[in-house]
Amino acid sequence: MKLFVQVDGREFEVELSHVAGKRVMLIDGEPMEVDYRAADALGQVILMHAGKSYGISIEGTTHQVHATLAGHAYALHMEDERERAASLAAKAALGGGGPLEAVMPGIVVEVLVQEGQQVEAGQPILILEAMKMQNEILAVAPAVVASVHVKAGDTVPAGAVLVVLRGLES
Amino acid sequence: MKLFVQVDGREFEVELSHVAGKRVMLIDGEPMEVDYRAADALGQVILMHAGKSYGISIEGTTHQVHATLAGHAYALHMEDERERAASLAAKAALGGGGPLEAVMPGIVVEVLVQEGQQVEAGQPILILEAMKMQNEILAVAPAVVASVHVKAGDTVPAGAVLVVLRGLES
Amino acid sequence: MFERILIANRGEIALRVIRTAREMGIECVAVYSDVDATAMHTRMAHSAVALSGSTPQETYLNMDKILDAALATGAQAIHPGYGFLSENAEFARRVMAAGLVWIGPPPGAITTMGDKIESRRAMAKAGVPCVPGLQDPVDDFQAALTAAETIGYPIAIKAAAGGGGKGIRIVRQASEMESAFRTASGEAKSSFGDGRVYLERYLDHPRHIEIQVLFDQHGHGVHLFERECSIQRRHQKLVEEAPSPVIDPATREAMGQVALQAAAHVNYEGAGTVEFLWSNGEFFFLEMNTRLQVEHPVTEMITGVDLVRQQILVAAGMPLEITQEDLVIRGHSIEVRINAEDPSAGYLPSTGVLHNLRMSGGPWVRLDTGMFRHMEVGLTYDPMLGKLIVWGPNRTAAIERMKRAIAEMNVGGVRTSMPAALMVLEHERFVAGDFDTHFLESLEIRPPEQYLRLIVAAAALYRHGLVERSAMDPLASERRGWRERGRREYSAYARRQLERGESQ
Amino acid sequence: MFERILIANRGEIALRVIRTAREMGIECVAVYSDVDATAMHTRMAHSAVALSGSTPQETYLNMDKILDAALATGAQAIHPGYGFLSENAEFARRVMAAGLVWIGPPPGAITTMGDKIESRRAMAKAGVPCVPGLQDPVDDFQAALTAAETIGYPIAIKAAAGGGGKGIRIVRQASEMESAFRTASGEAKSSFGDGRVYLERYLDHPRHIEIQVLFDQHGHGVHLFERECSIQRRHQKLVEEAPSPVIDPATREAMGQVALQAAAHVNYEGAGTVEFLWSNGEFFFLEMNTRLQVEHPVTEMITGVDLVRQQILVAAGMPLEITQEDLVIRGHSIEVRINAEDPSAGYLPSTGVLHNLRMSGGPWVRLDTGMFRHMEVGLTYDPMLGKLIVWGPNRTAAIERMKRAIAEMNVGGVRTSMPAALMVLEHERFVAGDFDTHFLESLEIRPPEQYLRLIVAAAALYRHGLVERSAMDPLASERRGWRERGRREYSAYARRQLERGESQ
Repeated sequence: MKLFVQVDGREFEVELSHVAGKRVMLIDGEPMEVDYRAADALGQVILMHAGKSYGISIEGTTHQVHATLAGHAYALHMEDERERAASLAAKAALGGGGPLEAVMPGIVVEVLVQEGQQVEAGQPILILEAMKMQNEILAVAPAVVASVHVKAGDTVPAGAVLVVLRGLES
Repeated sequence: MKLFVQVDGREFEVELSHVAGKRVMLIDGEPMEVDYRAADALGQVILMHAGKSYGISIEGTTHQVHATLAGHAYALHMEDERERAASLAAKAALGGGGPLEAVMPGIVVEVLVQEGQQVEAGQPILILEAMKMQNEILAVAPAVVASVHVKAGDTVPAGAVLVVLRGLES
Repeated sequence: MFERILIANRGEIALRVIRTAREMGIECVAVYSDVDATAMHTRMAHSAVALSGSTPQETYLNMDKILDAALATGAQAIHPGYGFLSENAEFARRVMAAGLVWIGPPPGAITTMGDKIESRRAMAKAGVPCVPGLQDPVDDFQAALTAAETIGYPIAIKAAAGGGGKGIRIVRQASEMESAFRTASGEAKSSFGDGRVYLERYLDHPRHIEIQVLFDQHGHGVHLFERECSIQRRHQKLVEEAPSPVIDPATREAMGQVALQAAAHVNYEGAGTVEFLWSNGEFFFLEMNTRLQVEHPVTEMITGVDLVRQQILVAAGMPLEITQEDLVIRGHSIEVRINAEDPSAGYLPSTGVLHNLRMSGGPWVRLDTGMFRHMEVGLTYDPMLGKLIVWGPNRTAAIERMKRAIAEMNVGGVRTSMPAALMVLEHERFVAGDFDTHFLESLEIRPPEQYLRLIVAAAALYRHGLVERSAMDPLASERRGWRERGRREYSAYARRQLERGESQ
Repeated sequence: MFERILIANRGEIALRVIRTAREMGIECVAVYSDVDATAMHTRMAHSAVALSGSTPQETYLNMDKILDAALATGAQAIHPGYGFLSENAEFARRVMAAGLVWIGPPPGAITTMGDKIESRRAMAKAGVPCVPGLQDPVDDFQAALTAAETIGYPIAIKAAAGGGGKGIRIVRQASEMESAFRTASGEAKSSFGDGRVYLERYLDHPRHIEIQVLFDQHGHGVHLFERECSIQRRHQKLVEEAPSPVIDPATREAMGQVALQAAAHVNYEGAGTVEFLWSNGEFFFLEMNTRLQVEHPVTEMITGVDLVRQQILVAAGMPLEITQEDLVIRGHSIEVRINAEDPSAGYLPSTGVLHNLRMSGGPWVRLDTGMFRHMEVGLTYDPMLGKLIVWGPNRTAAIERMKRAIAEMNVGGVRTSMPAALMVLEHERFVAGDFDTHFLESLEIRPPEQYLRLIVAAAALYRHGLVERSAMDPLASERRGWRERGRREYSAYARRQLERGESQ
């Protein structure tokens, strides 16, 4: 099964198979020979490729992986064909709107919109204070505010739904 | 149930019980109030007692524990009443002899005794090379060599039975 | 000398103070909030007192609880570290009133220097060069607009009670004034409980250069040369070094003398830092930090002087044993801050549990951190997890050593600022010493493309391993997969918005 | 300068060399045995070549495989580290014959200095003071007995081809000669493939003091002062420091000059160490180690000179940039070796998996180690897992700092030598500088009694936690319990025997 790997704005197609007991990896159709070995169960890995050795640190889940090589950090997203189909379907259903979640824990300083209000792309929706910085959260596209789930002074955890927008494009 | 804890040549009797939901510990009959908290699942512990705080590292099993406090190392052996009874019975059965095991992996350089031979306390039984040092393994008490399980040149893992002695004291 | 001191702080700086105090044979009392019950500073102190609660207000900012802890444990002095109560003159006064020694400058010096407006007034009087600007707070944005005409754009709006870059906004034209004034004042109010702001000229291509000073209680003072702190973002420093590549011996001597003059003017005692803006060979007084700085280790590395030890000796009334003539710069030192933030996504704060730590080591590498495996990184406190510090015989060697040290380090479980620091160190402008305080903000932090295929291969094989391991519980894996993907969608969404918000 | 070098070693020293090479922009080729496939040096190099096999003979001592690896990867030079092939003149010759650069002294110097008998002869000729003794190997114990009459007891029997204390036996009276001769010769044969031994006078209250030298290929040489290495057991050093508390500037200068003279006599190149026995103000040439020493960091810390960098520069043909006048001792440095052994049980070797690591850090603490969590510590290689090094402005400060650094360190999974080092550092005789090479052996390593009840409480609660966790699988826990107890019985048994064996 194909695996789609996104990293730094690019996408790679990976095919991993076993031919005669040997692992074969294709990246974008080209063979990639690597020797991969875990140094511990915690994400310390050594990878050998084309005569070079790389000490890599890697953590994450089957879909979100974070890797560090010689101080450089890579955030990767992975999904296989079946998962990709499902995620495309889900995206289409949202139609440019969807729930607006807190990307980090914080305190709601001010909510600048009301239910039913129409908002422009770039319009501030609310102000969230996190890490002692005040950040304006903006609409990315024209939308209607379907529901508001927080009020000023609320402490919200990461992932909390703040506001639900209904896209005008759908 | 009582716990016997041996450390640095001394033995302590520990009683751990719960009174009204609170843990009560007695060491040699005297109350010992401690606050014990694990910093991780790997053996980093903080212990508070009598207004002092101690960062302790601790590893091991239910019977053998190694603890480090401020650079000092403590090797502890623990057994409860039931286990102690069993171990005393086992010791009595051996009667001063018993199997002689390799305490560390090494190479047998020379075996100095034969089956059936009588040995004195302090007599060399064999020479084991480990860590590039040659060490003579001696008999601790008068005994008869019941069986010899290795020969010169053998590589032995830790715990391997080298020779079995039959005590003359029994 | 003290037998026992209390450290009214947490994290790497609490551990830093404990380390020196231990070496001096002084017992340490730590205080800790609920989340810090198993923190390194709690474990490494001789005693630890719980400050029940989790917010800064309930714990490390709570004067009553801290004073009670000191009195209950028989501590004779309090070291405040940096941040929290370290520049709080009221706390310093209360410490002294309780019969304890305050390991810091006299409250009067804190008050004068802590108020940016008052400090500029005092410094102007002392003959110290200051940046053109108003010395009084402005009441509203209309007043600010009027004042700006006199000072000239660009203008910096700063919190009168602020510090560390918080509450600062830059205004490049009149039309930006209203919104900037509002947010600056709002942040000042929420951060410091004091919404007053003032204006000053914003210098172009400025460098942030600061002088470390040390005064005893007997009027003797020395300076320990400069630190170059221009690599910063939103006025939060990321990479610091000593000495500065642009300061020649004559300028160093001049800045040192001005710093001593500034400190002497307020009867300073202990360790302090006089910050300057340097622009085209001129330098202007910016502010004085009346405490130990985060970046103090680079000064320690080039002078061999343990600044915390000196703070404690001075507080105990000992005369300084160091003379200005004793102090010589040896080699070069660089510090990189390890912040829990994602520099490739607008330095978004990052939280998580540290479960894949790999620490740097080896020759002339120093790691000051309270990190440990299983540590939870939240948002309650400062995102700084630690500092990597290196020494080298010269700047080039120090840069190469820091690159090596960063390559060895991994803080798995959160994103960190280290990739940004690495890009700085690899940049030809940094290597040439040609940068200003805007340099870091101009960098787009992206990993090198040449390793992308390799990393993709590693990630695919990592996933493969996870899938094989979870083969016994395929449903759990599936569920987690979906949840993670869902979270990513919305993270990306909100991140884009946040970035837009910031570019305003 | 080289573009790529191969490091023919493992563990902390391979990593040490990689670190400096990386900082110099040189690519590193690591070689690794089967058990080292995921070792730090394998991970931190730019390329890594498998030396299939696990014994030293199959791997790090295998000249063919190492030369093949260097040629296959395009390495231009080979750094041997210490131990393994570092003092093997044949290997040095083969490296050069293969058209590669040997990062070490000329083979002739290795040969002369590597043979203790030949080296003493050469040094006597060069006018260097030597310990009274025979210069020729003795054939059997009878010949040894006769020779001993002339030299006078106590006598040291040493391996002609030896180093690092291996194969050395002390004979205090004639009756001990036979058994000592046999074991010394046997160990020499098995360790070095050469059973020849020689005799020399054993000095009472001797101190082991060594001088670091550095020579380029153009005849210029400097010494980098002394290291005090008297804290040793069975001639294995445990705590080293620089400078020595007993060496005054005049003696230092004299020893430095003799060391330079010794090295110049054999046309030395690169970094080397001239070891002396010091006794009541006199010093005698002991041997020269024609390689980097384990304890080189203490010299680096007090001089600021990176010795590995100098080795590489010299090997590349560069003239030394350092002059004797440039070199000044700044402060004091101490190193503690972290060996996998149990000092409270006769320094019995200890094996296991490192699963509870806590690393020291903070100001002026350096940790040179290849340790990582999940690392397996076996018996195949040297028991040294790493080294803790500290710097301080003076000896007292350095001692206090090292005590603090040891308190922070934990290597869970094996026993280590650190408690012994801590007892040394806390001992009034060490603090006073009053010790000799027998000091460590005279110490009984026991933990302080005052914490026994506390530790007992911790262990009981730890057991309580384990029992609660394994409540789901009581049988497994029970089985393990019994097995562990059984093992302990026999460990204690064999240990007693081993201790008796050693006291002979």
